[in-house]
Amino acid sequence: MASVVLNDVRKAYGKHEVIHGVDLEVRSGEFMVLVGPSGCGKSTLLRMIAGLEEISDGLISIGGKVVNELPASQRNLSMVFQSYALYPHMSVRRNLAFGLSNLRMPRDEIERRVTEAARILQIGELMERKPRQLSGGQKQRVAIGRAIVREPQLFLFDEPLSNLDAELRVQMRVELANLYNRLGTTMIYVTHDQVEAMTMASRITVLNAGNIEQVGTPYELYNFPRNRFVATFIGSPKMNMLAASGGGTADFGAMGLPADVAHVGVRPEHLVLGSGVAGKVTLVEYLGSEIFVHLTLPSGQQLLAQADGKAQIRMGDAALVSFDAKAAHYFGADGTRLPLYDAAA
Amino acid sequence: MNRVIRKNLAGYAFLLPWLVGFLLLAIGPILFSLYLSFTKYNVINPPQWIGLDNYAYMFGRDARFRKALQVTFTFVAFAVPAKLVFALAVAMLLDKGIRAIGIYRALFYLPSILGGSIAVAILWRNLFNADGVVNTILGFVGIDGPAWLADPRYSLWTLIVLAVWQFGSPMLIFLAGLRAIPQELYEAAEIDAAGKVKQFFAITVPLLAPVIFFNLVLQMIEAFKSFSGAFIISGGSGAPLDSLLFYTVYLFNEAFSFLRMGYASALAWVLLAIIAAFTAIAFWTSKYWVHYEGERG
Amino acid sequence: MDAALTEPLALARSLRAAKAQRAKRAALLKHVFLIAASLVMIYPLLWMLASSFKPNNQIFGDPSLWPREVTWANYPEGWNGMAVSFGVFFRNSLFVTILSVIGNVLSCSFTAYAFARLEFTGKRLWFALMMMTLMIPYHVVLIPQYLTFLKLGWVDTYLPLIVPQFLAGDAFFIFLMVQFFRQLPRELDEAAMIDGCSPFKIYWAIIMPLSIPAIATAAIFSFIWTWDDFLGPLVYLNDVKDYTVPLALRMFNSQDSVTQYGQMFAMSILSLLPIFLFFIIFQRLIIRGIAMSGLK
Amino acid sequence: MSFYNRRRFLTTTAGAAGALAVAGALGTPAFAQDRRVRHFWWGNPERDKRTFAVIDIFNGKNPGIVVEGETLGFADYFTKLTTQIAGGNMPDVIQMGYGVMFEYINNGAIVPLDDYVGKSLDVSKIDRSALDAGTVGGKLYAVSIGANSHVAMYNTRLYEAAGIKVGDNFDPFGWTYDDVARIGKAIKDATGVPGTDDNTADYQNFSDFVGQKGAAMFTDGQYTVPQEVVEEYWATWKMIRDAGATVPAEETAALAGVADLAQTGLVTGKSATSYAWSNQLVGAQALIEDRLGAAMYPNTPAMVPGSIVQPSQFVCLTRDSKDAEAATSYMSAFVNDLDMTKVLGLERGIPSQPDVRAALEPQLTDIEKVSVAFFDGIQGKTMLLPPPPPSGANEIEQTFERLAVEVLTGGRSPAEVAADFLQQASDIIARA
Repeated sequence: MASVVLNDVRKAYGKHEVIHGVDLEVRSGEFMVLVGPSGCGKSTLLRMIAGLEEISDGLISIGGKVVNELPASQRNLSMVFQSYALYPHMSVRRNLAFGLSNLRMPRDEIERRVTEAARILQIGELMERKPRQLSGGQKQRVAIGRAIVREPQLFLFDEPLSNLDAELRVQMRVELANLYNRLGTTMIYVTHDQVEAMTMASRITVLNAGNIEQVGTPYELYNFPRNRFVATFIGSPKMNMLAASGGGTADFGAMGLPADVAHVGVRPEHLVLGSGVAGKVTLVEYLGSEIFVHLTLPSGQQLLAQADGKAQIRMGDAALVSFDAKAAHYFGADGTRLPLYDAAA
Repeated sequence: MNRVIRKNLAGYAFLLPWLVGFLLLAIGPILFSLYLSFTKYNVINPPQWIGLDNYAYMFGRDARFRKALQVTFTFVAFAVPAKLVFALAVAMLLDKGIRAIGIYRALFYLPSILGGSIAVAILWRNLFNADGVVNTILGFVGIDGPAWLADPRYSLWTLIVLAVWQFGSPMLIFLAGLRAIPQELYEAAEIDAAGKVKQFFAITVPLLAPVIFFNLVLQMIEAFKSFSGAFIISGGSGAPLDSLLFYTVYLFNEAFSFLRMGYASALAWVLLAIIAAFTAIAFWTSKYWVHYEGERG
Repeated sequence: MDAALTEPLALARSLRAAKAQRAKRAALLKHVFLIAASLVMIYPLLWMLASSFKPNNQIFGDPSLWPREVTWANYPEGWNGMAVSFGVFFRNSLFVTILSVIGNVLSCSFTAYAFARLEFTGKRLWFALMMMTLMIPYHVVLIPQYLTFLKLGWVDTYLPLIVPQFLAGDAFFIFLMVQFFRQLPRELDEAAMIDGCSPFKIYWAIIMPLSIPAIATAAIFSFIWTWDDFLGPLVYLNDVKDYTVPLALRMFNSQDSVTQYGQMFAMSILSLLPIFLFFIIFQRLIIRGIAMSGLK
Repeated sequence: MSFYNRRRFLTTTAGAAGALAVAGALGTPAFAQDRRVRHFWWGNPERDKRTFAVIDIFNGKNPGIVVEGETLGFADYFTKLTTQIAGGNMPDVIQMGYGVMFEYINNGAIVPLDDYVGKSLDVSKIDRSALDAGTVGGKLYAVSIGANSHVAMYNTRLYEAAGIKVGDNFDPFGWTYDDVARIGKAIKDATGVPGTDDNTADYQNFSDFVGQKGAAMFTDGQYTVPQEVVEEYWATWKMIRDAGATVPAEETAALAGVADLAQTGLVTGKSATSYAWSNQLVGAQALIEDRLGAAMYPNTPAMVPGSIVQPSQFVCLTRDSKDAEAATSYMSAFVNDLDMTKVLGLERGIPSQPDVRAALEPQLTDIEKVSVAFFDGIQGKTMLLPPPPPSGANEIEQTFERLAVEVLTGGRSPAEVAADFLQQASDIIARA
């Protein structure tokens, strides 16, 4: 178990900088998820921690030791790749044992660890197969198995579930979470899927265009997004964003807000139907326990509201909508959060 | 140790065998031939510096040089694409599960094993004589074929056919490349209702692009340097009427028959420049159509 | 069964039968085509084979493929026809060829790994220079190269034929393997790096086993080209006892005296056997290959 | 030599040249006990066997001298020799052909023998004409190892089938171009096989024709064949072609410049007569079943001699020889020693030493007898050997063969081609 500390880490390809001085601390034993839109630099950051990518500037320490100059193999970490990167010419057993034999570990110790990993991941009967004879989920398990046999101080995951179908993804998510609970090793996990991020992370780092937007627990990120980017990125469906000026918004009128509020964000579950401003229902998505109601206000502003699954609302209906100002989020002109009602919440 | 230094160290460690060979055995002779290209050198006596005279003669007065260029360019322009298309088609045919496939593969490779041996030259002459096997077959369909190798109008084309006939090497490389394409991709395409043609252009060509590129570049280089076939079949002279005067045949004669090693060296460097230009163009355009699985875009 | 259903069912069945028939016919057609094509391909070999069983004075006058009178004499006479037995030439050729194949495959894959997978200063320049060695017409470097080996005192030994093969002397193979190596997913190298592999271990334990088709291809070419090469042995070997098979074969051809074509063809046929065997064995490696599925 | 114990793989000391180079570098004498001579020739399995046997005889008779034989096919011989010249390690004794040899002499690659004549080298019994052929500028450079002349080889079965009989309607030593047309036509009519190859692109026949017309190929280093002679030569062969005596022009064109005996019309059965050098008779006979006859090249009715007798091959001493005395003593034995020449036989042509010829007489094969009879027949019917050709002669020959194809295919008029040829010939001389 080790902490990971990034100090002003930068990455540039030629003159083109893609990571702009990232400072980040991953605590020992923490499950840190790096999340962000594609191309935000999250994979690059992970690969720099792994030692697969050069660092243009800054420091990376693992377990209190600067590893800038250490090759990947000496950083005592494991990595699970998006494509699994299983060695196609080796059996599952060899795939698991390969890294250990490189460490010149005694044979019986290798055997013990491989058997243990196979037991944990329930791949015992696959041991003599080649990767091409495995299903997607099985490959995924082997890839994870290869990571855990080394008993590293740090696990790195690069979108490990993105190649699985929806059902399997949910299942593996649970298994990964269980694995984390059992091992308690520090994990850094890259994904673009915010459900994965929310469900698994101890803390989440939101990256955007090579900068960290916010680091926090899923709770903090959801309830106190530091800026508009995080607010809209975290949460599904997305937060509604209303332009504000002069203490109120165009659609909902004066709200007595401070003058520096430029945007008001309301999560769909905080919109209340039945009173307030009139809008037109343009689409209704029925999910069983709840429904999503797409509304268009007279100004043309689009809104998405969540309502109880039993609510009888149809496309084309007129609907009234309102929200509790205390449940809303407020952002200044530069996009940063204005802590208007945070204390109350 | 600094990571950059370590990287260079690893890179050069792996490069070392080649580098030693290149610096010790290859570059010296190459540069020496460049020097010779500015000399008059009959091999028997020491080279005499004559500046650009060789090049001036080549571009100014040497009609056979121009003829050799014309013959060689024609050969490259037709033999290379034809050979590649043929090799790829046969490789794809032999890639699929047909009975006795191994035997066919071996048989199709045989002509390439024969190479430019004397036997091939003799046979090729017999095949394409005025009363040879080819004309006998053409006779069945009512075509009165000419003496293919004897007639300067047809001799080069006959040699192009010979070159295409020896398509074994690119075929083998294509085969190796085809084996690296995952079968599931075709299955997936099948499900997506992509026809064979579509599959070829959507899967085979893009995934085979690095191999196609390799074969294209190498076959082009080889074609520019093509020697044995024309040399043996024309009895070393490029006959009839210089229609088989391949560039390297001309070069060889200048060097070894007429002992003009200096001039031959100049010829070699002009050819080198031509090949290098075409290769550079190929590499430059490859950026747009060759993508490597192992490399991030 | 419902009458309304029987008809479409029968139709479907007959369609399926017709389809099977068509597939059968297509396969047959394919074989007919392949056999015809094979005949065209191997006609020269058949001719050579037939000629090796003809008396010398019937080879050129009689164009038929079937020998009028069959003689085996060309084989023993050819084998012992030279000042040195052909067995010696075969042994020399095998010696040079096997060492060359080993040298080529090892050194060229080594170099190719550097070009395909490692980053180092000057890589593009070296690559361009390597390609240049492919482009220069070899006749013109023959003499300068000879002078180099003469200075090293290697003329009249096998060293000029073998040492360059261990120094990645044939850029063809380097470029070939570069192209194949570049196709392998980088994540395999990275996984191996994390698994504690040095660059050499990655080359040896990951890249090489995964490139068996490419390596088999290179081995086949290397074998054939070295076996067939006569220019190198011609220039560097002086003693007939050291000659290789192609050099010996060319010695049959005499412009001002008797050329024993029957013997030459007989020995040519024999000289093809090692190549053919090597090809048969190694082509299986190309075909079997390694399924890359699950990586892409 | 075992497979694992490659004598020459890791050590360079066995190679004479390598050894000398190393020894020279170290400043220590190597192999002081043996004087080494390298002899290099082009050959074929038969010649190689005989020559190696001769070397063994010599080595047995001359303790202290070790001759080493090196051999290649003709096609590769000069390529290798060229690299060796450049490397300064030519073998001591090399085989040379008439023509190319003069380039080597002119440039000093071959050295004069006069210093050794009467000492290590005995030429006292060698034919005067053969010695003259190896003499340039008054110095002897080369010793002939076999005389040669142009020969028309004909298929006796086909000739007889057409009723052509020597002494009756065919004089092998005095036939004219008109005879060629007449006989060729008769054979074609009788057997379906054209009577003769078409020599339009054959430079050897052309050179005879030049002599027959009283002209000279070279005068004072210039190419001096008159244009009329070129045109007349082509007209003569057109006459024969038009008479229906030759193989089709297009097939002739296919073979222009091809020196391979196996491809001549006589061997492939496509004609009854092919034109070659007399020392090729044995080789040609080995490739066909029918018996061969030998005739001179045809002449004009004036019967001015145009053929020459010239050595087919010489042995020469190279400038790289380290022990010229040992080398010349070997050369001397090669042409004089009856034990050795008996083994060599007529394989390289008719020997130029009368004692040797006499000793060989009893052991001749049929075709060798034909060849000896041919040589008897041409006595007095050949012209004197012209002075050695200048550099570039070789290239002129190729140019002729190349351009003559246009005459055959009718691409340009013979007059145009002739003018072009003469222009190119003088260009070649100017550039050489």
